[in-house]
Amino acid sequence: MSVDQTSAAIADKAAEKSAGETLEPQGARGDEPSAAAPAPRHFEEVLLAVDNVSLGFGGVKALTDVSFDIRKGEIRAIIGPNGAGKTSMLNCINGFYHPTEGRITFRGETRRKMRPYEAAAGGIARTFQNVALFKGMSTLDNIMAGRSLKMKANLFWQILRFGPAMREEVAHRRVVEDIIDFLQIQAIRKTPVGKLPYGLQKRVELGRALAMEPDLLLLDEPMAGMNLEEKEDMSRFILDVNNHFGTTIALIEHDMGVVMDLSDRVVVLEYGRKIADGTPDEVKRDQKVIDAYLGVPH
Amino acid sequence: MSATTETAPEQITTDPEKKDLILSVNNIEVIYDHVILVLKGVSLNVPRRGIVAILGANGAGKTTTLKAVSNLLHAERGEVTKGSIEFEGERIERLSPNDLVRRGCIQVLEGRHCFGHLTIEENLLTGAFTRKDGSAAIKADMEKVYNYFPRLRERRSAMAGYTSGGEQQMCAIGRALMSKPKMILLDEPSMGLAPQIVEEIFEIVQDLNAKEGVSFLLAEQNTNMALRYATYGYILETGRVVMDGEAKMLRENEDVKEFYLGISDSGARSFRNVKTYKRRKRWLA
Amino acid sequence: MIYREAGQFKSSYAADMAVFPLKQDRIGILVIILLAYSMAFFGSTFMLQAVLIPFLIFALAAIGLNMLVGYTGLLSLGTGAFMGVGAYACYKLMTIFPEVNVVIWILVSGFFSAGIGILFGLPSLRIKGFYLAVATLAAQFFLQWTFNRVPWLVNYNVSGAIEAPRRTLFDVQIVGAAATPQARYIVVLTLVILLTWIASNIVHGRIGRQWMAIRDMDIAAELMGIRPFKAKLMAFAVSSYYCGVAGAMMVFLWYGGAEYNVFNIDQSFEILFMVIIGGLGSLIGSFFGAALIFMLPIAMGALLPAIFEPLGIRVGSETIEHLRFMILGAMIIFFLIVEPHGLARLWQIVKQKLRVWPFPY
Amino acid sequence: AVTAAQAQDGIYVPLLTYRTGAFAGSGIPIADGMHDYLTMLNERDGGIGGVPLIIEECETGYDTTRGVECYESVRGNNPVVVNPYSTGITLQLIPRAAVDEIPVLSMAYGLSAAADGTTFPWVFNPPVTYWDGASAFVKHAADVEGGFENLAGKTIGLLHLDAPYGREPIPVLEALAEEHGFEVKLYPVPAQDMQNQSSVWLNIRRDRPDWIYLQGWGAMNPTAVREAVRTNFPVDRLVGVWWAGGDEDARAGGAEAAGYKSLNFHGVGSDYPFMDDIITYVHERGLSEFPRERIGDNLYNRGIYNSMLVAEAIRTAQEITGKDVIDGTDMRLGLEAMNITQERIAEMGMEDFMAPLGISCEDHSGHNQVYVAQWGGDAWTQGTDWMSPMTEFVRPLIEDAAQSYAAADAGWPERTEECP
Amino acid sequence: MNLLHQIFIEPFAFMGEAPDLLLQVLWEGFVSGILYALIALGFVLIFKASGVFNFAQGIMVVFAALTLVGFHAMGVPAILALALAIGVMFLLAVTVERVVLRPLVNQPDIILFMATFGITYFLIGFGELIFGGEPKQMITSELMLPEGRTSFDMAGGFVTIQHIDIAAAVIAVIMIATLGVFFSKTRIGRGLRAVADSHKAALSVGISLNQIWVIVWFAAGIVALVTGIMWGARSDVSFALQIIALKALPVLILGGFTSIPGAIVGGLIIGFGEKLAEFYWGPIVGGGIESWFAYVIALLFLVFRPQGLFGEKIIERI
Ligand SMILES: Nc1ncnc2c1ncn2[C@@H]1O[C@H](COP(=O)(O)OP(=O)(O)OP(=O)(O)O)[C@@H](O)[C@H]1O
Ligand SMILES: Nc1ncnc2c1ncn2[C@@H]1O[C@H](COP(=O)(O)OP(=O)(O)OP(=O)(O)O)[C@@H](O)[C@H]1O
Ligand SMILES: [Mg+2]
Ligand SMILES: [Mg+2]
Repeated sequence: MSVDQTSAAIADKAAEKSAGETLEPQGARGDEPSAAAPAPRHFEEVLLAVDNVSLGFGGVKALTDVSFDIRKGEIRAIIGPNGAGKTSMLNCINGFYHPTEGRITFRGETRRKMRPYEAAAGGIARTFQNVALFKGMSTLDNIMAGRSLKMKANLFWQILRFGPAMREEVAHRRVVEDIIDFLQIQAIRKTPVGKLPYGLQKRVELGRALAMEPDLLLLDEPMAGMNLEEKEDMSRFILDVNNHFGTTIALIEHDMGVVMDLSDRVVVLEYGRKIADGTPDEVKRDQKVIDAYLGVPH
Repeated sequence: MSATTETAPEQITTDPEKKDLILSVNNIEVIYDHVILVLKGVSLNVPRRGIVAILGANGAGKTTTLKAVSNLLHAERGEVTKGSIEFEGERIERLSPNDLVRRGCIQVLEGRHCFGHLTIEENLLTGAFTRKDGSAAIKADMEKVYNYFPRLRERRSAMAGYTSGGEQQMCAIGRALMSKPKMILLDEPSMGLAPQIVEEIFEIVQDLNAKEGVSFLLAEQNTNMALRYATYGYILETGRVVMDGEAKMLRENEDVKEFYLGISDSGARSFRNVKTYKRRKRWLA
Repeated sequence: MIYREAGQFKSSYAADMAVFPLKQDRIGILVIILLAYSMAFFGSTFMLQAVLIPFLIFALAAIGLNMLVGYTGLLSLGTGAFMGVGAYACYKLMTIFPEVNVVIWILVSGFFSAGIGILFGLPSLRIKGFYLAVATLAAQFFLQWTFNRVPWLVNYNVSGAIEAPRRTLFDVQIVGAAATPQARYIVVLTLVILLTWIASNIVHGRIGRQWMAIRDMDIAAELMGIRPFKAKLMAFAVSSYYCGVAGAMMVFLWYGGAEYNVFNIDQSFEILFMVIIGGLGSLIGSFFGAALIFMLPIAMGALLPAIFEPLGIRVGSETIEHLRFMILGAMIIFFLIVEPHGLARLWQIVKQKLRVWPFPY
Repeated sequence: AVTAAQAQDGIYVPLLTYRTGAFAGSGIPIADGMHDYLTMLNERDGGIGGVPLIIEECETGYDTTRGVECYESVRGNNPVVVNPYSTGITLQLIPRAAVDEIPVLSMAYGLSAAADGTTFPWVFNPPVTYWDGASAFVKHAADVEGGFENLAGKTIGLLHLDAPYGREPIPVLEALAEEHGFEVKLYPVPAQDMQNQSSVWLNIRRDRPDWIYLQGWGAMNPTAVREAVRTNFPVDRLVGVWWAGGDEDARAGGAEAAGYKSLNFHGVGSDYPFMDDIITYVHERGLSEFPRERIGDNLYNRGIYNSMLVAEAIRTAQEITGKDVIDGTDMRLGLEAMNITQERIAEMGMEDFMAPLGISCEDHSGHNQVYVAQWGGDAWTQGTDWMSPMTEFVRPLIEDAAQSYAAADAGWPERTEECP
Repeated sequence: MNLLHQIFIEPFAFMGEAPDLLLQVLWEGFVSGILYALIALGFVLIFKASGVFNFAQGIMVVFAALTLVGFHAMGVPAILALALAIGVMFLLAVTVERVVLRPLVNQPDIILFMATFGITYFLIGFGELIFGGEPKQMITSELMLPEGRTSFDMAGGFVTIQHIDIAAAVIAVIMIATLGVFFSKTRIGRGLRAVADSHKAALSVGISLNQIWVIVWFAAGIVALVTGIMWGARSDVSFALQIIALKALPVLILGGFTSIPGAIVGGLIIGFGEKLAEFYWGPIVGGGIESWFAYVIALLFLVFRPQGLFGEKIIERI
C-alpha cells in the first residue's frame, strides 16, 4: 500500500468519527481502536536488528536480553515506563553505550564496539531527551554542524575560505536552508539556540539530525514539553520525513496519542525487558502493557 | 507598549478579596539581559488552596512568570522592571529565593535540575534544607514522598545524574514536597513522564491540595490534564495574558478546544492528518 | 538608527556568509586597518614600542588561546610555554639557517609549537574542565624546565638567554637592537592582520563549527559524526601555532631577547585574562581583551601619580604598584560582573542599542 | 612622572627597582639605599656640580618583561644611566645600550663578560663581576683549607637560583675546578621552589660537598641558610655571593646560623660619616621610607654604594666634559674614567666603607677588591681582609666569553673609538 | 644500557646503602605532602561547595599569615592576633561573597575562576600595601608551637625531624577528618554539595547561596591561616609563598577536586613521589624535575581516572 493510500485511509477513518465527543483525558484518542488506527503498512527489509542485548551499570541492569528489529522505511516506536531503558536502548544503537551482551546489526553489519561517530558515519542520527543543542551557536550553525560529515574541503582551502571550501560551504548552506524552510524556522536562523523556547529547540534539533541525511533517525521524546499545536507540527514533520525521504524512524514518546497515530510497530520495555512488540493496536490491548504503562483504560 | 489587556478587569472581579489570595502578580514586566523584553504586563492571582494553571505556547513566558515569582530571575540576568508580586499579602520582589522557600513558596524547575552528584535520597534531603522541625518529621515526609513515587524508593541510592529522565522529574517534584510548602510553582510537571505517572502526579497535586491545603501555580503544556485539575486558568501568549477564566469555562472555549485540546468540529483529531496550514487564533484578531 | 542593517539584502549565500555581512562593518574594518598602518608614521616611539607592538602580539596570542578555550571549550594554562616553543624554535631556525628570511621562520616556528601542542593536547581526549587546565600546567612547567635545562636551545649561551641576532626584510633591519620600532611595527601589524584573517576563516568554517559543537555538547557532537579526537587535537594544533608565532614575534620583534622565565605561568594567565575579559569565542574580543589587560597597567602607572600628586600625597613607586595590583584585580572582577561574556558582548549590546536607537528595546 | 622639560635642567637618573613581588624582601632595602643617597646629594649639595638629580623609580617586580617596559618608559627622558637591577633585565638591555647610547650600570651583577669594554662599550659592571666573586670564594676556601693544593679532591657545591643570574658563576667555577682538581656540583633551585628547598638539601646531604657557594636571591637565601642549619651543614663553609648577604637572610637561620659567610665589597653598619648626612638630610627630613633602625643593613648599604658609583661617574663626566648637564654619552666617558682613590673616599666620608676603585676603558668592571663577611649572630662582621679576586685567571675567560658573545651575533657593533 | 642501569639499579642500590637518607627523603616527602594537602584542602572546600576553582587560595595563605604576624608586630599578643586574623578571614569571606560571588551567581565556572584571579591580584596589592613586601618571621614560639628538631643517628648517618612538622601533620589530620565528617554528614554539608552541583537548583530549593558561600570561604580562610602558620614556620611569611600554592594543583587533580580524603592522599602521593624522584632520579637529567614531576604523576593517573582518585565521577549521560 502506498503512502497516499495510507493517508487517504486515515482521512476516511477520521471522518467517520462522531462529532461532539466529550473531553477525554490524555490517551483518549489512542484508546479508541477505530479512531486512528491506520491500515498497517508492511515492511520487509530489516535495517537494524537488536539481538539479546543486555546492558548493566554496576548493579543496575538497564536492559536485559532485549531483541527486536527495525525495518527499512517504518516508524518504530519504543515505549515504556520511566526508567525502563528506552534511552539506554537508543544509546546502544548509536554506540554511546556498549551493550554488555548481545549484538546490534545495522544494515547487515554487526559491530561489537562502535564509536558514536562511526554510527553517525553509518547513517544513524538522533535527537535527545534533554535537548542537546550546541547552545552557543546559531540555528544555522547548529544545522550546518550536522553536515560536518559530508564536508570534505581540506584545511588549506578552509584557511583561505576560498575555492572548493567556499563552494562547498554554499552548497551545504543551500541544503540547510531547505531544511530550515521545511521546519519553518526561517525567522530564527541567526538566533543563538540557547535563547530559544523549548519547542523551537526541539525543532532545531530535528533539523540538525535531518541535516545528516540519515538512514535511521532516532527520536527521543521529540514532543515532550510541547503543546498540542506544536505536537501536531512535529508529527507532521516526522511523517513528512518518513514519507518524502523514506527515512526509517525510531521514536520514543510518552504521548500515547502520538505513538498510536504515527507508528507502524511498537516495542514496549519495562524494567529493561521487552514485554510486548507489535502494531499499535495489538500493543494497546496487551494486558501487560496496560498494567505496566498505560494504566487502566478509561 | 501598552501592557494591559482587555482581560485585566476580569481578573479583579474573579477575586476582589485580596485576603484570600495567596499569590497575586500585578502587571509585571520582565527583561532579560537588559534588552530582551519577555513579559509585557502579566497579572494573575492564585487563591489560597487554589490550583491555577498557566497555559500557552512555547516561549510564551510561562517559565519566566514562575521564575519572577520565585525570584530566580536574577540568576539568569533577568529582572522584573515593573509591577509587583505579593505572596500572602507581602511584597516579595526583594526577597531572596531562600526567604521565599522559608515562607512556603517553592518552585519545581522546568527540565528537572536534580543535583547530579547527590543520590536521590540526598536530593530529597536538600529539599528539607530550610526546615527546622527535626529529623523525625523530615523522615516521615520522605516516606510520604517515597509512597507517592515508589520508583524513587527503588533508586534511592542511585546518583541522580544517572537516573532516567522521568526519575529525575519525580525526584525534582519530591524534593520540592520535602520543604513542606504552602505553595508550589510547578513548571511542566508532566514533561517526559509516562502517562500513568502523569496521572499520578496530578492526583498527588489534587491530594496535597485537598488534604494539606497546598496551593499550586502550574505551567503546563498538557492542557487537557491541567484544565481537568485546575480551578482557574490563564492563557499566555508572547508575554501577555490573552485569556483567563474558570477551568470549566476555558474547557468550553472554542479556541482552547481547537488549539490546546485538539478537538475541532469534527471531534478529536488524529496526529496523522494534521493540517499543515496555520489557523488564526481568534483572540489575536 | 545609525547602525542599521535594514535595506541591505543579500542575494547569495556567499554574501550572507561573509565574515562581515554589514557594509558598516566592512568600512569600519578598512578604516581601522588604514589607521593602524598610519600609526607607523604618526605614533611616537614609545607608543609603538611599548604599547602597539606588544598589544598586537598579545592579541595574536589571545586569538590563539581563544580558539582553544573560547571556541573548543578546552581550558589551557600552558599558553606561555607554547609561546616559548615558538620563540626557541624560531631562534634555532634563525641561527641554523641564517640565509632564510626571518619572517618565514617566524611563521614556520609556529608549526613546532603546534606539534608540541598536539602532544600535550592528547590528554584532553579524556580529561575535561579544570582537570585539563591543571594537566596543561604540566606542559607549562615541563617546557619551561626544558628551555632552562637544554643548553642546545640557546646555542650554549652561558647566561641561558637568547639574544635576537640582526635580521632584515627588504634590506630594512627588523630584528636586532637597531631595528626601528616603525619597521617592526609594520611587520607585526601585517602578520597579525594576516593571521587574524585566517583565524576568522577557520572559525567561521567547518572546523570552527566542529570546535564549537565540541565545546557546547561534546557527546552530542560525537553522536553527529564529529570526531572529538580530531577536532580537539586540531584545536590544540591551531591554537599552539598562533601562540608559537606570537611567542616568536614577542622575542624577535619586540623584546629582542629573552630568558626562559619570560614564558612563565604568569604569561599564560595574562593571555587567559585577555581571552576571558575580551570575550570567549570572539576574535574581536581578543583584541579588546589584549588592549584592556595590557594597557590598563600602563595607563594606571601614568594616571595614579597624576591623581595623587595634585592632592599633595607623596606616593612611592611601590604604593603605585600595590594600587595597580588592587585596581587590576578589582577591574577584572568589575568587568566580569558587568558582562561575563566579555567586552565583545558589551560591544554587541552597544551595536544592538545603536540598531534600535532611539528606542530602548 | 618626569617631564622632558624637567629633565632639561637636571640630571635624570631613573632607578629600576622592585619593591613588590617575590623578591621584594631583597629589593626594598636596595631601592631605599639607592634612593636615599641620591636624595642626600640633592639635599646637602643641591645635586652634583650644582645640577639637581632627578630621581625616578620604576617598579620592575624583578620581572624581565616589566623591566624592559620600564626601560622603554624612561628612555625618552634622556637618562644618563640605567640601573636594571636584575641580571635578566640587563641581558635584555645590553644590545640596546649601544643603539640608544645609554650606559647600563649593572653593579656587580649582569653579564660577567660585559667587563670587556672593547666588546661592550656601553655596559659597566663594577666593582667586581660574578666570575670575580666565584674566584674570590675559591680563594677563600683555599685559604681556609691551607692552600690551593688542599682543594684537590674536594667537592664544591654551587647552590644557585635556576636563572641566568644563578648560572653566571658556573663557567669560572668549572675552569677553576679543572685547574685545581676539585669537583663542582650544581644545585639549581627553581624560582617557584625558592622556599621549598628540602630536596636540594637532601642532595647536598648525599653528596657531602666540602664547601657551598650560594648564588641565591630573595626568599631563596634565608631558606637556604635555614636548611643548612637543619641539615647540620657547617655554616662557615657556606659562602654566599654578595647578594646572599642580607641581614634577614642570615637572621632566618637563628642562633645556629652564626658563622655564615658572604662576600662583600662595602662595609656594613652605619658607623660612617656619610651615613650621618643621610640621616640628617634624608631621614630626619622625612624623605626616606626606610626604617631608621635598619639603617646600615647590608643591602641598604649596597644601594648606597650603587648610587655612589652613579654620582661619582656623573661628577667625573662633568669634570671631563666641562658640561653641567650631561647626557648618556658623557656619562659613559665618566664611567670609563672613574677612579676613586683613598683620598676621594675620605672626602666622601666613606673610609672603611669601601676599597679604592678604578674602571678603565677596556676593563668595565675593575675587578676590585672584596672581603668575606661573617654573620655574628645578629650583625655582619668583616671576616677577612680585603682581597683581590683572581683577576689574572678570570680576565682571559671574560675576554673569550665576550668574543664568543659578539661572534654569536653577526654584526655586533664594535667599539667605534679606540680606547685612549 | 648505562641509562637503564642509572634508572633501575643505582637509585635502589643507593637506597639500601644509605637508609638514613632514604628515611629522611621519605619524611621530607611526608611533610611536604601534608603541607600540599593543606593548601589543596582549601581549594577542595571551595570547589566542593560552589564549583569555584579558587585560584586565590595561595594568596589567602599568605594574607592570613601576614595578618597574624602583622597584628603581632603591632604589639597585639599572639593569641589575640590569632583571633583577629580569624576575624579578618571572616571579613574576607563576607566581602568575597558580597562583591564577587553574589553578582556572579550561575555564571560559567571559568568566569568564577577568572574572578578569583581578580581576588588574587587585589589581595596581593592590598597585602603588600598594608604589610609591606618584606618577608616576616612566623611567631612560632608565641603561638606555643613546638620548635627545634630531633636528630636520630642511624647507619652512619642521621635523620632529623622538625618538631613543627610533626605538629603540622597532626593538625592537618585533625582538620581533614573534621571537615570530612562535616561535609558528608551534616545538613549544611549536603547543602554545600548541592550548591556545587547547580546554583540554579540549589536556589530553587531554598538553599541560601550567600550563607553557604560565606561558610565555605570562611572555612577555607581558616585552612589558609593554618597553612600559612605551618609554611611560615618552615620558611618565612612572604609573598613568594604564594607560588607554592601552584604545587597544590597536581595534588588536586590527583585526589579529585571534590574529595577531602583525596586532598590528603593526593598530597602524600605527590609529596613522596616528588621527593623520591628528585632525589634518586633527578640527577640523571640534571635535577630540578620537582617543578614538573608532580604534574606528570597526576597526569598519568588522570589518563586512567579522569576525575582523579577520589573525585566525583564525571557524569556523561544523554
Ligand atoms: N550511565 C548510566 N549509569 C548508571 N545507570 C544508568 C546509566 N544510564 C541509565 N542508567 C539507568 O538505567 C535505567 C534506564 O534508563 P533510561 O534513561 O534508559 O530510561 P528511559 O526508559 O529512557 O526512561 P525515561 O522515560 O524516564 O526517559 C535507569 O534506571 C537509569 O538510572
Ligand atoms: N535567560 C534568558 N535570556 C534571554 N531570553 C530568554 C531567557 N530565558 C527565556 N528567554 C526568552 O523568553 C521567552 C519566554 O521564555 P519562557 O521560558 O518563559 O517560555 P515558556 O512559556 O516557559 O516556554 P516553554 O513552554 O518552551 O517552556 C522566550 O522567547 C525565550 O527565548
Ligand atoms: Mg529516556
Ligand atoms: Mg517553560
